[in-house]
Amino acid sequence: MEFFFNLVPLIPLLPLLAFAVIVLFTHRKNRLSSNIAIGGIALSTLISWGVVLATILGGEHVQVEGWQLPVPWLPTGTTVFSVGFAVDGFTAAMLFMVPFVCAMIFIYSQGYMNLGQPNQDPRYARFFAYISLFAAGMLGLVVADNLLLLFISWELMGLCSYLLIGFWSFRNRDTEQHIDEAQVKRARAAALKAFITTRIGDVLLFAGIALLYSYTGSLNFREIFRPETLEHLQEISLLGQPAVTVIALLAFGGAVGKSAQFPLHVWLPDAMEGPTPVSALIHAATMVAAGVYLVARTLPLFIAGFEVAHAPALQWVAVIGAITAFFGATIGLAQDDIKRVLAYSTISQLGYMMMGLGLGSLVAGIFHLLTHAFFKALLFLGSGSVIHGMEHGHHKVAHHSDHHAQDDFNANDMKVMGGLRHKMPRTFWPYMAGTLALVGIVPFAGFWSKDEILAEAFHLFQESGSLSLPFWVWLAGTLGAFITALYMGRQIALVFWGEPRHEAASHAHESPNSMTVPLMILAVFALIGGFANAPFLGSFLHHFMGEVHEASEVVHSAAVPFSLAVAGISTLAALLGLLSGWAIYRNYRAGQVEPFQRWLGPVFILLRNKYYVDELYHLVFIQPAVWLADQVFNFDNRWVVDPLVNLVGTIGRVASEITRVFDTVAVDSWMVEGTAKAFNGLGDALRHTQTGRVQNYLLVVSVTVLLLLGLYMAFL
Amino acid sequence: MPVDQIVKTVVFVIFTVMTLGGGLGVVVSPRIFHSALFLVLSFAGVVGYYVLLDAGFLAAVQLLIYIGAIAILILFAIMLSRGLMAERQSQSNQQWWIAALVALLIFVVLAAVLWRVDWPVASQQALASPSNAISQEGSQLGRDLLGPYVIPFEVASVLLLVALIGAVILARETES
Amino acid sequence: MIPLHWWLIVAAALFCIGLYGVLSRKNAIGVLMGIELMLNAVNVNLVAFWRYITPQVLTGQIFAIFVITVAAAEAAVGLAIIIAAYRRRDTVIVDELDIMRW
Amino acid sequence: MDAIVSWLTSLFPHMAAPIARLIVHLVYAAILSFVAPVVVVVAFTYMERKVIARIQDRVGPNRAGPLGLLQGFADAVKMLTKEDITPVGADRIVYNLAPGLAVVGTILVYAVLPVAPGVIGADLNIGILYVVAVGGFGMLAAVMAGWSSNNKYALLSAFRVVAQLIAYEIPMVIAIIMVVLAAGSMQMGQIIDAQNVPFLFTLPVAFFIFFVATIAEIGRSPFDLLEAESEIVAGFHVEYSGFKFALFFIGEYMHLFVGAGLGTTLFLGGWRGPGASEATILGVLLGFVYFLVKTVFLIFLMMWVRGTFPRIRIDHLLDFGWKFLVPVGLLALVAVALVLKLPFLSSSVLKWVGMLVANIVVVVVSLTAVSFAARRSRSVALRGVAGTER
Repeated sequence: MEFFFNLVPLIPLLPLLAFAVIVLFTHRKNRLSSNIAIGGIALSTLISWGVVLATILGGEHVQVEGWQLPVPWLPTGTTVFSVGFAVDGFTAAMLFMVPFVCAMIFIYSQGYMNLGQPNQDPRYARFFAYISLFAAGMLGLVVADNLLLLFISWELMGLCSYLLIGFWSFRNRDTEQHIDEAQVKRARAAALKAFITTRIGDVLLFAGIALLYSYTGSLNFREIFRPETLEHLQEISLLGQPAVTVIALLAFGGAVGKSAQFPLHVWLPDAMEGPTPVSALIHAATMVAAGVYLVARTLPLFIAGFEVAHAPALQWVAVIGAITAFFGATIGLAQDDIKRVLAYSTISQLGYMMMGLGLGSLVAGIFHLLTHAFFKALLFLGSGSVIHGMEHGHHKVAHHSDHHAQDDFNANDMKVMGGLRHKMPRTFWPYMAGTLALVGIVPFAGFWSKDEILAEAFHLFQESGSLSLPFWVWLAGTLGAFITALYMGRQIALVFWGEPRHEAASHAHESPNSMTVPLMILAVFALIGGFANAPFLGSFLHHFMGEVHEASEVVHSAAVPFSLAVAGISTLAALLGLLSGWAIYRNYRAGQVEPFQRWLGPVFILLRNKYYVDELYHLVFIQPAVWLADQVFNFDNRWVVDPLVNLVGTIGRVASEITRVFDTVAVDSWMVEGTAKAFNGLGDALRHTQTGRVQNYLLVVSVTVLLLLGLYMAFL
Repeated sequence: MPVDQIVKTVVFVIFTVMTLGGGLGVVVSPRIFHSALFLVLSFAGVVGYYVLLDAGFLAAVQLLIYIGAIAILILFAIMLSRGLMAERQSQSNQQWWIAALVALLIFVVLAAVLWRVDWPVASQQALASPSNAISQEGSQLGRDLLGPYVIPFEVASVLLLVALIGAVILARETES
Repeated sequence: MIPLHWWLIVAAALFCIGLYGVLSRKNAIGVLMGIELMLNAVNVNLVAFWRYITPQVLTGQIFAIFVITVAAAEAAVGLAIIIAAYRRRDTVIVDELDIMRW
Repeated sequence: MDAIVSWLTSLFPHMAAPIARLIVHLVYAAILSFVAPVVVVVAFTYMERKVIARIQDRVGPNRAGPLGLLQGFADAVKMLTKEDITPVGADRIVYNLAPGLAVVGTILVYAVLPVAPGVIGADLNIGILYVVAVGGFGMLAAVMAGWSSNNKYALLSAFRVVAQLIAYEIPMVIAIIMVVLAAGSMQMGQIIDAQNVPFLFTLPVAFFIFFVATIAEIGRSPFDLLEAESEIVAGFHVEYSGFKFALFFIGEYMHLFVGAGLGTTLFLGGWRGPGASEATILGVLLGFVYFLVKTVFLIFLMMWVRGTFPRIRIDHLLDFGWKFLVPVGLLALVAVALVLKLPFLSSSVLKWVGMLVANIVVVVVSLTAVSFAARRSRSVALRGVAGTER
């Protein structure tokens, strides 16, 4: 079995190869391309499972110490950047899940992108190339033994997410007749949003990596996590904190971006503008898992130098996780779009994972990551199947009667669905399994993993007394669990129960096998996945991966005993939520005001508008940036007829913007106006310095250098 | 002062006259073609410097690249854009006197600073006896460039390629 | 040996001469020549430092080689730009190439 | 040379070794700069005229002296007594500098040319790089002459000089790099030492490229576009006469000699031959004779080429340089480098065979590619003709 370890580099390389082959050679042959992609990921899966098996059989030696293959890469003067591969229990656990879920999604994509159908996507082959690259990025991240390769893979995923979320914004206007302009625009905006938002985190992460490298001279996990190195990092003071804490927080910044934690979560719901398999890929197996993985992998940095309960970096993780978990769940209550609900549920569940890690428990966080990957992929693919069915129904309807063709039908809108459990049984049952798993009903996977996190929080809260941080975390988690159940109840009631509320729903029909079979397979995992770490089966994962950070001497992982009270409370909350959600919405009719809206009133509007976070960002970051850019443009543009007119216009626009958003945020209009005037005047004055003559500029530079040199001389 | 010291000093002075005189010629000569020839003179002076500094390989490279390629290229460009620069018209722009002042001041300040610093010069002994690095200069350079400095080396090669392509595209006649 | 200071001051002088050329020449090619002088001054510095401070390792020379490489690339591209500008606008006088003005 | 130095110091016991060395070198330099040019020019103009005449079924110079041997001196006298002209509007200083530079540039190369065992101006460890580097002066001289003459044809010629010399410098350098690779050194002495088998036989492609490029660098027919009478009158030295023209003339013939001498050193084993050694005077003289014979043979080859081939067009010339010699050279370079790194070619004999095989492969490959391209362009041309007929 040891033999499999030698194949580890192939795990990310095979999908990468598939990407290269498709892009370079076979992009004109659709079926071949998708088969290459699927073949690549399938082989990766086989190798990965071989590795997992080898790790299991290898016993503690492999699971804790790990297997390593360093590859020297870049000689830079005297040092060498090395990239390499490593496998330990933690990696193996990830390797069990990631390629397999990816493979399921790949197979499903073949059906979803309508292979061989008349409405097959025109960039079908390109799509498979991108998702292959995406998978390669995630797999590279998982098997990396150092932060460098991890960061490269990380950025690769960032690029792929951009390409895939914006997949439908690339349209060939010469060959395609029906271009949905609104969709193109939305996709483009979503792609940009995802890229830029995660970029904020990436920059932080990069800063963290650079800091770490400058202090330790190494990016290899094993070397960084040596007790001496960690101690050395604690001793260096940076911004009044131990350097290790600063680095950990910077790394967490990266994770916040990638894993869509509050406040950088805004990109994730929009990311569903991409094709549904992409959403599944992003939400389950790859992108968002990367952030959690990063935090888990660098957990010793978060703890080093402190007690687990009092490590500031770790507390940040826990707090952000708890906020995200609660916050995401509440928004999910008020969404109509089937995928949007799932997107917010992902955010919320990611919050749970961060919570688990923030409590210092590697296993709790990762266990939830693994189970969540299965059931969230299932749910997303299921929702894709539903949408696919709805679109099919819509086509049929539109085909029969022309006057329906032009209505603003939205196949994602849950309000137009209803009663689909009879039309699409093969989608319905797996979907139910996923729902139960997400909600956390015994014995589905989500129950065990969520319970583990909550038990961890509860345990700590009992140790450190009530009203301490773990208490609030636990409370947020439990409340979040209830709300999760509530919105999932609402969703399945709206989608699968009741009467069809649109003709499309009544004509919807089941999706092809390539879509439903992956659903069923994933459903099996959603059902049994939790036993991997179920307490009554001996908490297998704990032994398998719990001790990977043991060598750092700061992370100690002992399984928290199963607490019937915690499990009971959360199960009760889940059942209650699910049933009440289901009961309330079971008989919802088209056109009715939603029950929640009736009861919650303005709160519901707030939730529906996602706490206005997007608007806030728009106001605080984007608008000033755009406005500033406009101003700069005007300064620079001599063809502006009359700067004064422009000024008045700007003032007017800014003023009207202010009044429009006055309810949410008050902005001092005098400030804005004054700034505008100041900028404009300054610009008018400064523009004369732009002579267009390079030598003038250089002269200024030289004079400045001279002055600086003079200063240096004066104070030498 | 031993004989070879005097010789070296004299040679240094000669090369300095070449370098700085050539440089001055470049910047004040009223005819651009003469500027370019002065540039060659200045480069030749720098070649001499390198020989004095025991950097034979660099001297050859300086000769090859600067005189054999860059100066020739500049002459070529001058010939191509001939006729526009009316001969004998002033070659300096309006800000030349400020520029002269600034350059002079910068020189004064730089010279003052450089003079004050006590450079950590290697011991006389190390300087006098040609080290291994000097006698094996060529092969050692090769080894360093393909060893520790291989990345900058490769980057430089890519830079050259890009410059080559860029220059061809830029200077190409646009086909109309 | 000639004192290191001499080399440095000569290099500084060459640099300032080049700087003056860059700042004052009308002809773009003249500006380019000024830049070449400045780069040469830098190289003299590098080689002098190598010879006097670290004669055991060739870092100074290697840097000088890279500077020469960059200078060659810069000359090629610079001259290509000048030729292109000359074709388009019939001038190589820097002051007349000021379309980037306000 | 060291032998002479030690002989001198033994002769004058009070003379310090460095001064003796200085004297010897000065004498050698004087020979190179004053005697060699005259001898070279007189000898090779005579030879050239005879050879070309024979090729063209003529007798050649036969009036001045026995067999016309004094023809060269007669020419020299004629040239030196001509009126020295400086055209109106010429750039005087540059105009007068150029001829001198043309000669100096060539003489500089002589400094590293080993003409006999131990007889070399300076056996620099970067010798061959120095040769390539100094080559720029010749180009500079031609450009200066062309520009300063204030003559349209001269300027055109200067353009051609730059274009042609740059175009052929690159293949030449590539060929030289192959030699350096095979010899493992840039030092002339070591390059000669490495040629137990002359590189002509192990690196024929490199030799071919070097030979062609040298002809082009010197600007001899069929690559004499710099001074093509029918197109640009006489090129960059059209306005020169008398002594200054003589300098260009001398420069050209010295360039011819030095080019052939380099070819001898790099590819024919230099002064090596049976009996040649540094140890005895006789050995040194023998070496010098071998060197001369080989060099004259190469010069004869060049004259042969000149007498046989017509002048080619400027664009063909540049195409030939950039699109044929450079790619073939690069291909051969890579092949040779690979062969030299092959682990199983451990002995030097195996390496020679390997290099030869690599060269042959390169020849075959490039000829195939050329013939393929030629056939294709011909068929395209034919199709074009057919198209116009219809």
